[in-house]
Amino acid sequence: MKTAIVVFPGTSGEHEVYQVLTQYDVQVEIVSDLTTSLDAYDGIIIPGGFAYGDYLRSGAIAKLSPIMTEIKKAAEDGKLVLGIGNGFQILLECNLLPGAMLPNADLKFKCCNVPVIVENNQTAFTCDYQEKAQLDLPIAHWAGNYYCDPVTLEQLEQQGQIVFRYHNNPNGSLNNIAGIINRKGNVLGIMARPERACDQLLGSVDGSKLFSSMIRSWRDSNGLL
Amino acid sequence: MYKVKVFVTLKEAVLDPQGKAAQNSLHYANYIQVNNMRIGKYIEFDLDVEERAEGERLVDEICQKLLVNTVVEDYRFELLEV
Amino acid sequence: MYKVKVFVTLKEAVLDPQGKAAQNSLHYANYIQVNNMRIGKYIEFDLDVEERAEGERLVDEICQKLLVNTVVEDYRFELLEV
Amino acid sequence: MAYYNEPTPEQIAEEKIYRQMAVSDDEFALIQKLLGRLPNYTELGLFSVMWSEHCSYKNSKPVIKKFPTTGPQVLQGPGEGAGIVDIGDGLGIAFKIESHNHPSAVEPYQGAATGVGGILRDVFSMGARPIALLNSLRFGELANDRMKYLFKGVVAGIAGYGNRMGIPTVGGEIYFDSSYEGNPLVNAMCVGLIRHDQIQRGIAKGVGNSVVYVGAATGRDGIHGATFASVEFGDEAAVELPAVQAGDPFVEKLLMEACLELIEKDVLLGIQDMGAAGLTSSSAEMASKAGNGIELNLDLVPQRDPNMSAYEMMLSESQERMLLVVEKGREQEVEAICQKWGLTAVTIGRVTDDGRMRLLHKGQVVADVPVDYLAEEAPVYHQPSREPASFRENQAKLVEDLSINNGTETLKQLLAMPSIASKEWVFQQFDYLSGNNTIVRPGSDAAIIRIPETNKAIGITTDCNAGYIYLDPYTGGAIAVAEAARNLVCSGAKPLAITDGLNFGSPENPEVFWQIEQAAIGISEACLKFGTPVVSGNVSLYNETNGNAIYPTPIIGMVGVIEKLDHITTQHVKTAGDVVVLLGRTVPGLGGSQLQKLIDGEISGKLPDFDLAYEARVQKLVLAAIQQGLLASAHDLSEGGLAVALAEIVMETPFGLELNLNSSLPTSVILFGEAQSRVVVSLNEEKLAALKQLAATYDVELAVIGQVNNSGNYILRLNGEEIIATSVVELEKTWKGAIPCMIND
Ligand SMILES: Nc1ncnc2c1ncn2[C@@H]1O[C@H](COP(=O)(O)OP(=O)(O)O)[C@@H](O)[C@H]1O
Ligand SMILES: [Mg+2]
Repeated sequence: MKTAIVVFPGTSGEHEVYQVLTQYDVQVEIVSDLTTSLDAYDGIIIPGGFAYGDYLRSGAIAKLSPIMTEIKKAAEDGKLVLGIGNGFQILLECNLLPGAMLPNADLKFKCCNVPVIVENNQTAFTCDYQEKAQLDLPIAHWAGNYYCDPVTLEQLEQQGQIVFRYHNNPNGSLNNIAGIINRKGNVLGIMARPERACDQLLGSVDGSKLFSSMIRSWRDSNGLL
Repeated sequence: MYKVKVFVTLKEAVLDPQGKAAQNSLHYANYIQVNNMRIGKYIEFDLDVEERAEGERLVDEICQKLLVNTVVEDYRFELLEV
Repeated sequence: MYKVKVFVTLKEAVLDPQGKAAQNSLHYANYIQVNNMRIGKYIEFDLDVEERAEGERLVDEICQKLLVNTVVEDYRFELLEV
Repeated sequence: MAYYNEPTPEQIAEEKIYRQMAVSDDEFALIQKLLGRLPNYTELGLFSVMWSEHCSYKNSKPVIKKFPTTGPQVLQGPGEGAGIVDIGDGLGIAFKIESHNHPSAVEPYQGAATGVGGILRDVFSMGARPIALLNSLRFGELANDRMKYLFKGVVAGIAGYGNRMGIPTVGGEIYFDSSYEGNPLVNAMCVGLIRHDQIQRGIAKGVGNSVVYVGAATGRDGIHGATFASVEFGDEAAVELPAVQAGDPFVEKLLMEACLELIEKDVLLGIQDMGAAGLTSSSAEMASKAGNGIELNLDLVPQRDPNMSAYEMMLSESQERMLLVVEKGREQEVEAICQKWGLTAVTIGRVTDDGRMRLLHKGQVVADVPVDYLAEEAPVYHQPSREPASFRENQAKLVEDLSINNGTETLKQLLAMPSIASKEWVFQQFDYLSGNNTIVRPGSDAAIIRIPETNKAIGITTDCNAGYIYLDPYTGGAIAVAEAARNLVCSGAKPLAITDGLNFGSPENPEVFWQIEQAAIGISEACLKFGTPVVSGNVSLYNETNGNAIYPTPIIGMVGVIEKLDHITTQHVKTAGDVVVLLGRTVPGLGGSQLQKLIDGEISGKLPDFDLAYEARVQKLVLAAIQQGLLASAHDLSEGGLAVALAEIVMETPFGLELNLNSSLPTSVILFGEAQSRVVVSLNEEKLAALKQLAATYDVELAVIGQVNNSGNYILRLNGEEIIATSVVELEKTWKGAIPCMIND
């Protein structure tokens, strides 16, 4: 599997994801948003940070970047696309996922570990987790307060698109949503930071299975061992 | 040339934590005459086009494309010829 | 009762990183007609007073005390009787 | 063309206009003598900022000259953007602390944010990649709306800038005391990682080479910030404030990446950030250090505001700008790299051989002065100093006992004092995990950051108990260094060096100057004792409002190295059944303690005796015990004494403590006295004998005081009598809830 970590000006989380992925037997490259084609990659990760300073709204300016066409194309082609933190915000802004992020209910940036429940372990990103597993994952964001209209919310609930839920809501997010997936099941956004929970030295390894799931799913679907 | 003013407000159905917090602290300081406070954005810029109609089309496009997230926000704008 | 609209803008000499970044990206996306973009706040609320003069005094006070950071921001407001 | 008409040289002299720029009559006469003529307005502007305390250290030089600054680990001492220490493997740690007190008092968000921006540039301009930020804050009591506003604004500003940069803010300290009511302190520290071969210097090498400006455009912001930081803060000043600078962390991030790439590709001869006194100090200092001159064409300077005058451009403190010296012919390489990062780089001048700073604007020479006059010839003042009468009075008074009715209640009250209470409300707003190397997060004694691709880590802390320094600046200064070192040692790190942020009142007040001198001596002696030289620092004087000075506050930022990751230790107890041991001796006296502040409302009296030699032995013992794998946890005793330290090691764990103490000292002293040189550790009982033996070797007292259990309760008996009995959860609630409650959040 060849993975692109897409970096916008202002992104800072690329090395965190890179460091984690290099521990697996996959190819991984950090690519700038000026890159004109993502055809060579099997999976796309948009990491955390503050693309374009998160000015105007989190993820807003990034959606005008030319690479978004390529990311959309990759999603349409059924490639796995993962947005973490700011990456999730960008996926919402460019409509690859439904809904929007509002500022945290207490209007403050929040960095801490929170319990997160795996609501759906039947996805390409969560198949290595047990159903309803409770994970200890860090969050670090000031706009993780997920919002969508009632109809969309109902659909998300009905179709198992809510993949991760907070155990104790840290930011005001609707229905405790911490991560959602698109209907096709190949685009996931998660507000928590699984890449920061892949090393016991740093406190938790509960995030690793997200990456191992992703890699295994790709291998399975490509008939590889 | 037009001076453009864009008013971006949160949709009514969307909770506005910022407005609520500001209003709460006003009530706390005894300004209880204040209610239904909502905080949005006020964006100003110069637009270098000749025709008003063309300007309005352009501003609307820019709002949709970037300035406004229509999932949660409404907008309104004014063009002032200069 | 009045509907109050407050427009908060950054003072001219104060850098507006948001406006600059948004404008740059619009230029990049070929909306080069846009210039001098500044992003401020637009605040709406209901004010429960009888007299316009009293209302204006109150809004001014609220702006100074809470809504506006007068070190870096300017403001303007309108009262609409309802 | 400026906003206004600039006065002529004659008008400046006759109407004493220089005084508005904080240039004294004598200084003006000296400038005139040096130049052999009257300076014009622009030239006077250059002198006023370069001769300000902030840039010239004219009042503090005689004091800071005495700091020990050398050691085998020192790769770069004071005098550059940041100091650098060696951590082996060809790697160094660059670090420095900087104050942004005055701007933060005017506009807390932007003041604090740009403080973070400035210290980051100091570090990455050395060629180091910033890996951690810390901050040391002082506010008045959280009693009124203004103070709450300042507190919230400063914290949000630090978060807003540091988080966007992707640099973790991993530690710091915050104290609240009425002496900071009109003059809060905001000091920011940055720590960077550098390869030895990448160290850069701010120097304008090579006549004929190009001077390149990179980063944000210059606007009319913060003109006279450096002088402004060097005058007392009175109500009058509050009216005429210049526009505050606003930061743009997004541009700073791009600037950082661009500069680090320029350094990696080895295209720079010199680099310096445009911080205080902007273009003036960066260009004058770089030229002066090289023994060269510099010529700038101001028409080429990127400008944000229309019609800026030479004076305004030279004094602007617009943020996110950097000045580079580039070998002639390589300008385009620099431009290309900057462009890749979305930044403009413009060649605005060249290095000359005549030792002068020559400024051209609109076809005219608008300033022409020797750079050394600006950078080297500032007068140095040896201010008179006088021991305040209150010092003798305090020294003569040993506070032997304070009455405590209910130990549990007193403990809770102490835990709820904002200076002791949990700072979670603050540090949760910081992305302390950014970079994925934060091994020990905020909330333990020191932050620990992993050094990638090694088995090493560094420990970082900031410390300063200003109340102690107020009562006894010499001892308090030494204690500040000792406490920083103790925090590192408790975390398993060997202390390497310090950066100091000297925040004081007006040096023209002899009693304040005495505080500065005494504190500096105390700091120096402690630095020598612990082998931790001063490698960088910052001086902020005139921290007064209407004649009331702040507590003398020399903040110590210290960095240490952890040779093996196994040595990392935190303050929290780990296992039920472990024994709890107190290392060090408890000496009498409650002067300066938080208990005294709680009961009397203020502090007074003599500090408990402090012995540097003993302190050093305690620290050696703790580090040796950690390195031999004896300890499960270690925590130093500081504010609130033993009872508070014991609460701190068990809160946020599922455990409980049962403690039995015996002593003939008063209960208040045993429980809440703040005698230095003490550490509480927990360990497996089987290792106790080895620890005892080690303690004997270092000649340090050891007392087994209790045991960790699963009860979730904190029970403490003194001479058989139960003094404290409470659930840990309840303590935790009090401790964590205090600050949010005070600011109604
Ligand atoms: N302003 C701050 N920013 C980040 N962390 C902070 C801040 N203030 C305090 N902390 C963290 O809270 C913990 C307790 O701080 P403090 O009581 O000053 O510790 P100590 O007494 O051991 O020096 C430390 O880990 C410290 O880094
Ligand atoms: Mg400590």
